Amino acid sequence: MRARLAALDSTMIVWIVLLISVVVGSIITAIEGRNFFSVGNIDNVLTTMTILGLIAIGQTLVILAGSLDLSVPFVVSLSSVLAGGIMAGQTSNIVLGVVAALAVAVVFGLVNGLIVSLLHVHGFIATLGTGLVVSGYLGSNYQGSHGSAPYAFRLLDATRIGPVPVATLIMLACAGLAVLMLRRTRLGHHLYAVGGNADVARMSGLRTQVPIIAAHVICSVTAALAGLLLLARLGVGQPTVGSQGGYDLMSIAAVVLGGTLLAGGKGSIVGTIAGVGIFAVLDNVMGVMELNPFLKDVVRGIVIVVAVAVYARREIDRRPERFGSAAPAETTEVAR
Amino acid sequence: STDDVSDAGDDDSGSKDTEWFVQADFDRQNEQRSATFEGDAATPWLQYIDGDMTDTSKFKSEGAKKVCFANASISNPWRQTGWITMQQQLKVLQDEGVVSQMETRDAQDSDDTQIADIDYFIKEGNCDAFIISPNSTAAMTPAVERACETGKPVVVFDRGVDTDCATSFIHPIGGYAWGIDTAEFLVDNLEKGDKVVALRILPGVDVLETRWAAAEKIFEENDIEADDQFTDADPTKIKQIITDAINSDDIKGVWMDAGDGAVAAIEAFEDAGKDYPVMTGEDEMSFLRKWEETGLTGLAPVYSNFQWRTPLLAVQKIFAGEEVPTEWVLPQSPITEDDRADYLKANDGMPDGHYAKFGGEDLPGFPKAWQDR
Amino acid sequence: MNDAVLNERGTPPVLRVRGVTKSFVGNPVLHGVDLDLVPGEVHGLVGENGAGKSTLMKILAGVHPADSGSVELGGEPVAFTHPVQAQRAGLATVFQEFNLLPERTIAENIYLGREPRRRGLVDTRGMERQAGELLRGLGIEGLRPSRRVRSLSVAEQQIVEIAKAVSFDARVIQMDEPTAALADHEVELLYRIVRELTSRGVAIVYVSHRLREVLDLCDNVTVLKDGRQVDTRPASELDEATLVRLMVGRPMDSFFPDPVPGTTVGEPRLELRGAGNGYVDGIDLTLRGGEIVGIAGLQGSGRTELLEAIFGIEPLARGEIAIDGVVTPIGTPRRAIRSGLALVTEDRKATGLALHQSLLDNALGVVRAVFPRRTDAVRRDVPELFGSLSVSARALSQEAQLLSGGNQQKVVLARWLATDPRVVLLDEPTRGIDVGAKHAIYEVMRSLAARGVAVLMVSSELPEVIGMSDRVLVMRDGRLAGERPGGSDEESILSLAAGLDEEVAS
Amino acid sequence: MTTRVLPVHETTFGRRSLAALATPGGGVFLLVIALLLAIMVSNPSFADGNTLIRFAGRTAPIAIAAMGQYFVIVSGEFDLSMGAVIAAQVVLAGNVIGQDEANILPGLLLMFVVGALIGLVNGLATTLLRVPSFIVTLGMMLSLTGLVRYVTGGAATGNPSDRFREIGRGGIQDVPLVGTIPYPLIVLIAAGAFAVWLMRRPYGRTLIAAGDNPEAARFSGTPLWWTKTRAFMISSLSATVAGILLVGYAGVHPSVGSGYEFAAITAVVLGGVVLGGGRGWVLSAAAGAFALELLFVLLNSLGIESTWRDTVQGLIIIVAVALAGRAWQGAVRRRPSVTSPPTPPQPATGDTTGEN
Ligand SMILES: Nc1ncnc2c1ncn2[C@@H]1O[C@H](COP(=O)(O)OP(=O)(O)OP(=O)(O)O)[C@@H](O)[C@H]1O
Ligand SMILES: Nc1ncnc2c1ncn2[C@@H]1O[C@H](COP(=O)(O)OP(=O)(O)OP(=O)(O)O)[C@@H](O)[C@H]1O
Ligand SMILES: O[C@@H]1[C@@H](O)[C@H](O)OC[C@H]1O
Ligand SMILES: [Mg+2]
Ligand SMILES: [Mg+2]
Repeated sequence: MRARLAALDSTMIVWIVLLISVVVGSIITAIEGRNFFSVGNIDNVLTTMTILGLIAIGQTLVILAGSLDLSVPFVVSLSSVLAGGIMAGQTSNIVLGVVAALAVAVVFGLVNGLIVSLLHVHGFIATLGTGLVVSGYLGSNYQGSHGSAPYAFRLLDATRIGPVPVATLIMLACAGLAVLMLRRTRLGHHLYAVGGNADVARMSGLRTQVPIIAAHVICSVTAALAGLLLLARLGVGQPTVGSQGGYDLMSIAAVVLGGTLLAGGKGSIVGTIAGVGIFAVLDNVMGVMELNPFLKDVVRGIVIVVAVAVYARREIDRRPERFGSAAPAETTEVAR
Repeated sequence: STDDVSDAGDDDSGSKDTEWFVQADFDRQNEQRSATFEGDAATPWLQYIDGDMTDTSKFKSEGAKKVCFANASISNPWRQTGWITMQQQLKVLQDEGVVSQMETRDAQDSDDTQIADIDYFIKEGNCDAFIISPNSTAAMTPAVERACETGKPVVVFDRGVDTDCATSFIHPIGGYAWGIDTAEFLVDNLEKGDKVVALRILPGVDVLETRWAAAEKIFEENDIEADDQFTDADPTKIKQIITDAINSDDIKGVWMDAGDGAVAAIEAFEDAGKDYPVMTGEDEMSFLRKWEETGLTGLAPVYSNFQWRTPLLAVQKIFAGEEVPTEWVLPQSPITEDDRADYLKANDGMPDGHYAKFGGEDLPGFPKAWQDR
Repeated sequence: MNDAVLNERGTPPVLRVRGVTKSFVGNPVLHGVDLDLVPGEVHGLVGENGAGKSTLMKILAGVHPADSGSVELGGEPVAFTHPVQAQRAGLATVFQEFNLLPERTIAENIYLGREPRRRGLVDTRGMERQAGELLRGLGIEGLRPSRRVRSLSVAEQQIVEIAKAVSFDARVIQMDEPTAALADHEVELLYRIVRELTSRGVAIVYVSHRLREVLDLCDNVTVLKDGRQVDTRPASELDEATLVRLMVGRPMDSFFPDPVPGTTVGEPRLELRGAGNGYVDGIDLTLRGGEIVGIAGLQGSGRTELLEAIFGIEPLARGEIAIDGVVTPIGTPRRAIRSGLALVTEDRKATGLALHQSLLDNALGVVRAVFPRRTDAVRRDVPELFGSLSVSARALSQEAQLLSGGNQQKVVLARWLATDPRVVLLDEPTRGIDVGAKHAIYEVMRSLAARGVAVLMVSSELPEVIGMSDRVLVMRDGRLAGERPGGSDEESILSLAAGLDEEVAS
Repeated sequence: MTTRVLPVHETTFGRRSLAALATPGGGVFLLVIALLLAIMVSNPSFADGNTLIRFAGRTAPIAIAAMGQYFVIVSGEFDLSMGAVIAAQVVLAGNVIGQDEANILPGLLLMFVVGALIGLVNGLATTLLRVPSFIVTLGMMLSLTGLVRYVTGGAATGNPSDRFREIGRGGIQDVPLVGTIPYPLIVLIAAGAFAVWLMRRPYGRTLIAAGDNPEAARFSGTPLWWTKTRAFMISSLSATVAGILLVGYAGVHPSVGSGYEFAAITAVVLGGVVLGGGRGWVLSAAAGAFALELLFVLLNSLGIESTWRDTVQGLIIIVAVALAGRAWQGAVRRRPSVTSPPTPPQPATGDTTGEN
């Protein structure tokens, strides 16, 4: 088993874990006299995945680049109240609201990125700080819900293509773009480089700030998108909606659950999506089981650790064994 | 496919954005404080102020019904006490064969989750009736409306929503009444110009915001200087806030929008060696006990916890075809120094996080169910 | 005299360095160094640890600015502020420390920052094709450009580094101790690559502590001592003795010190019987007190693994291990250290030192971890210990990262001597170390032997193995291929290591 | 090559101390003094000895937590479970000790055992299962919080006996000048002394070396799993002590201790300790806690709208740490290796070696 496990890369393992949890989940659901694969239930799972998924995509990039973003919840809230306020129920203001929210997110991400890359403040502290800054702003200027989303915008949440919510498709589209970015653009390659070893990247002439800043900007933007989707869903801007979801730590957990190295330089979006999926299935099943809400947290906590443990041991690479199971490493010879 | 989304809110360009004070509501609740309630005062959770009634004859039907309960959370003692009461009430109705089962989803204080919960109930729950304790007012409105559109009875309680589609919206008189009771008490017991610290749990919850909105107004009118702060009901924060306040000026009164953590506030005065303040808390046992022990001048406003019984009983009426109040306003009267002793006695042995006016004395499992949680 | 050198070739120099000086936080490291390289020339740069070789390279490469002096590349005055600038201008450097990303592929590493693109997107396939051609151009087969660097051996990583340098079509390539991590047959491979490059007219600055190698490979040799340019001469006019004299400033009578008189080979201290794990197998060896036993073998023959097996890092799965005649299962380094073993690893930065801690903390590292009670006693001896190893530093409170390679190695040694071990395992103890420091370490080995300590030394430098060892064990493919007496000739050992003649391990 | 015997230090103690103030670890003490002065100016009543010492007393819990967190961070790890541990201990105290004074000692014992166990689990999961401590302790935080609220039904039964609460509430009475010396302050001083002693012991040096280079530590016979696990246990035990003080100070409530993990980490970083391990002084971590608390008091006495305090706090943290980063760079710039140009101290958030 060890050996076979070792042959798989972590992304694959995450998907296997996801598969297992779906199987187990559907069994439990059946025992509860429900159908896991019914439209309503799948809808529930996908909806649960959407928001955290979007945020986790951005978080993955930030973590790959060797940083962290704890400010996402506040960006989510900020974009929801900003856009909500601007739209104020008027269909004609939708574009303006969306643009404004995203623009603010870009600027905010830029600030995060600059603090981390130029002032050399560790991402953990930098974004803890900027998060506090925004939370103070929100607390001072918004008591309770703010503005409202027009009908047309709320369709974003209400519309389904087949069984799949449009919002979920948006999330998956973003995932697709992120994958392309990582695999096929210089930015993507440099992101891995900087996260893997900033010194090496620097020696290779990369401006190491660029990937870090880019990652933070993108992360804030995905968070803002999440905020917009929540606006469409709640119908109003909600200054606490981000904190309600605990998206900061949960997104980081999802990313690591998805097989990305917390230290950066190694990981994938595909894994992250699976990580988010595992959480969603878990929540869905616990919901069907009517598990005590406090016990839910206990389970979440244990699952996070256990699931990561499943493959974390493999992250530290062992050399190919000479005597015993594994095959010897490829050898280099000189052309004669 | 497209679930149809109602346009409610299009008109509302966020007029109550930061503004939680509506004079009309203030005046109405002010009157309701002295209103006469229909029904037997021995069962306050069934009492209501005369008003529009919803005709429920179309729901009249035999047999045990399945109820679906979308709960905002049980993340504070007030809600936990109520949740226990509700479960005990459920037992009764199950024994009576009124309710077959109550499926509960807990949103853990998340709007997003609660919307998903309600939608799940609509699609998968095959519910005969919905009970919803909204997490927040505006955000839950669309989801509640979707529930209404199923044609099944919908009962909303505690925090409100911006729609009257519900068969019945159950709540005590409300936040303004709380604010008036408490503020007037402090005004009566303090001098003009006295300083008061106002401790608030969290912003954005209507039932809490209106408490402060009313109190703040009254404080201003009677020039009491009130400085308000948010505490998340964390006693450490509460004690530090009070201590710092005491250090910088002479604090005569303490006002709370929810009594959870009141004891820490009082102890701050003890530790600083200062006289006790005039103070309003809530009918949480911790406060009542400390209040009695210290003999400070105080009042325990009440946001009637027994309201957690009413929704299920409303469902019972609805399926019996009996009309129910469209807006079911329950009595809400503070506990004063005079009747404090009675409540302490009645709730003897209850944990500090228990609420005196929980109204479950006649339910099965009393008192154990509330004692060992 | 420099001009004399280049006039022989008659070609104008591609690299011309004049009077380069450099000092770090006040203390001078280079005082006015001149250098001329003509196309196709291999220019050796030798000197003791801390002589300033790497610093000079780093200045030419644009890592550090020079305090004064001038550099011309192809006749153009240049002052690079970043390695990439230098690379683009045709001066590439293979640094002492590798600059590769383990999680990325060979191709991605070579073209990092210059990824070829098609229609705006990175052309992965094209990139790997180019990398493949590049490697083949250097005569390397069997290194798939899509392999992750993490899966490569030290030698293979070295090759990737060189390939990367070559990929800039450099006119000048600097190599800082390129063979330090290589075993002899791999050195051959490197020679091949160097000759390939010079035949293309590339000039090479070549830093090495392996003097033989320098004399074989270089056309001219510059000797640095304490940052001063002692001499620059054609290699043909030099031999090892002269080089050593120039470097050290004093003649070295016998390079390998003789055993301390009265040293006696005593009872078996370390015995392995049929020992093996995932990396080594069927190991039988006996190591006696007062003995110095060398282990020779090609890169990847498993010498390090053998030491790691003995030391409990990759514990034995088979066979048994006895210390002072007592069978002692060793499952962890801690256990090994408690049993009186010490292991000086081959990579000081990765496994030897805590670079941000002081020299004192580093010296006490092992004692504190394993024999905490002895800490205070040992602390008193540390200054003397450093003295005997002639560690050159400013104070015990200095952070280890500030020392040059050679001095860091001495600190590693001190760290282990502080535990007063009975069996000392040395893995490449003099890798990247200057002759002076080497000599000091040889002396230490001898005195250890004299005190009845058993010494087991892995080295890729055959002369060292032969010169220092009473017996030489030869490893091949994770097994002991056989034994040779001390003082045997290199050929017999090499042929055994390469498996050219069969023999059963004694 | 010199054969002279190396001196222990390059310069005199005085000059070293001055130099230290320029490092982040020393600078935080200057920050504390600056904040103190600022507060006294804006609110003279704070200058009163009694007020000051009371403040010191109430800051003890977070300062102790910060010192505990220091041990974990300097070894290259994180402990996000602190707040949850405090909450758990507070509730435990309420339910186990209750009003019966006879239960105080057994109760205390139980709390320490529980604290040690939690640290043990965190440590073993991190080192043996190789799960990043960030994740392990995040999981612990969720589970523990959930568990506490589940078993207590979220609401505290009631406060423990006043005798017990004295530890966090009381003090030595009628001391000239200051009035009362709060017990928490005494506990803090004891904890500080212990921490300093521990960091000078072989264990402390080994721990910090392990944070600097785990591999080298492993090859040196350091049982990483046990060395780091003990750091996690120290952290949880410090959270336990903080909990004991807090249940005295504030009383029982599940929300006591919420946010302490971030506060503690912030304090440690304000103290110039590098996330990722291997650098920093334990007392600076405590000083960082004082700086943080003083900041809140200052904002308060400046009458800053309570809702804006987060914002100011956020800005101050960033600025302070940015300056610290600059200072470390100063130190880092002197490194010989080309592969280490000035870089922000990167965290070892991911890598945790537990072999041996
Ligand atoms: N970090 C590593 N990752 C993968 N393989 C490695 C690593 N280090 C060494 N190897 C491979 O493991 C085998 C044994 O390496 P090892 O270093 O022990 O050989 P060696 O005989 O000690 O040679 P040397 O001591 O000169 O490195 C070789 O194939 C080597 O390439
Ligand atoms: N960045 C730096 N800051 C301070 N001192 C430095 C720095 N880099 C090198 N030094 C010092 O300059 C001197 C020369 O170092 P350098 O690395 O050039 O020596 P070297 O000849 O390469 O030695 P080795 O053969 O051990 O590699 C040494 O004393 C070293 O400690
Ligand atoms: O916390 C309680 C809140 O949830 C409820 O809505 O109103 C009363 C409060 O005490
Ligand atoms: Mg060098
Ligand atoms: Mg080796």
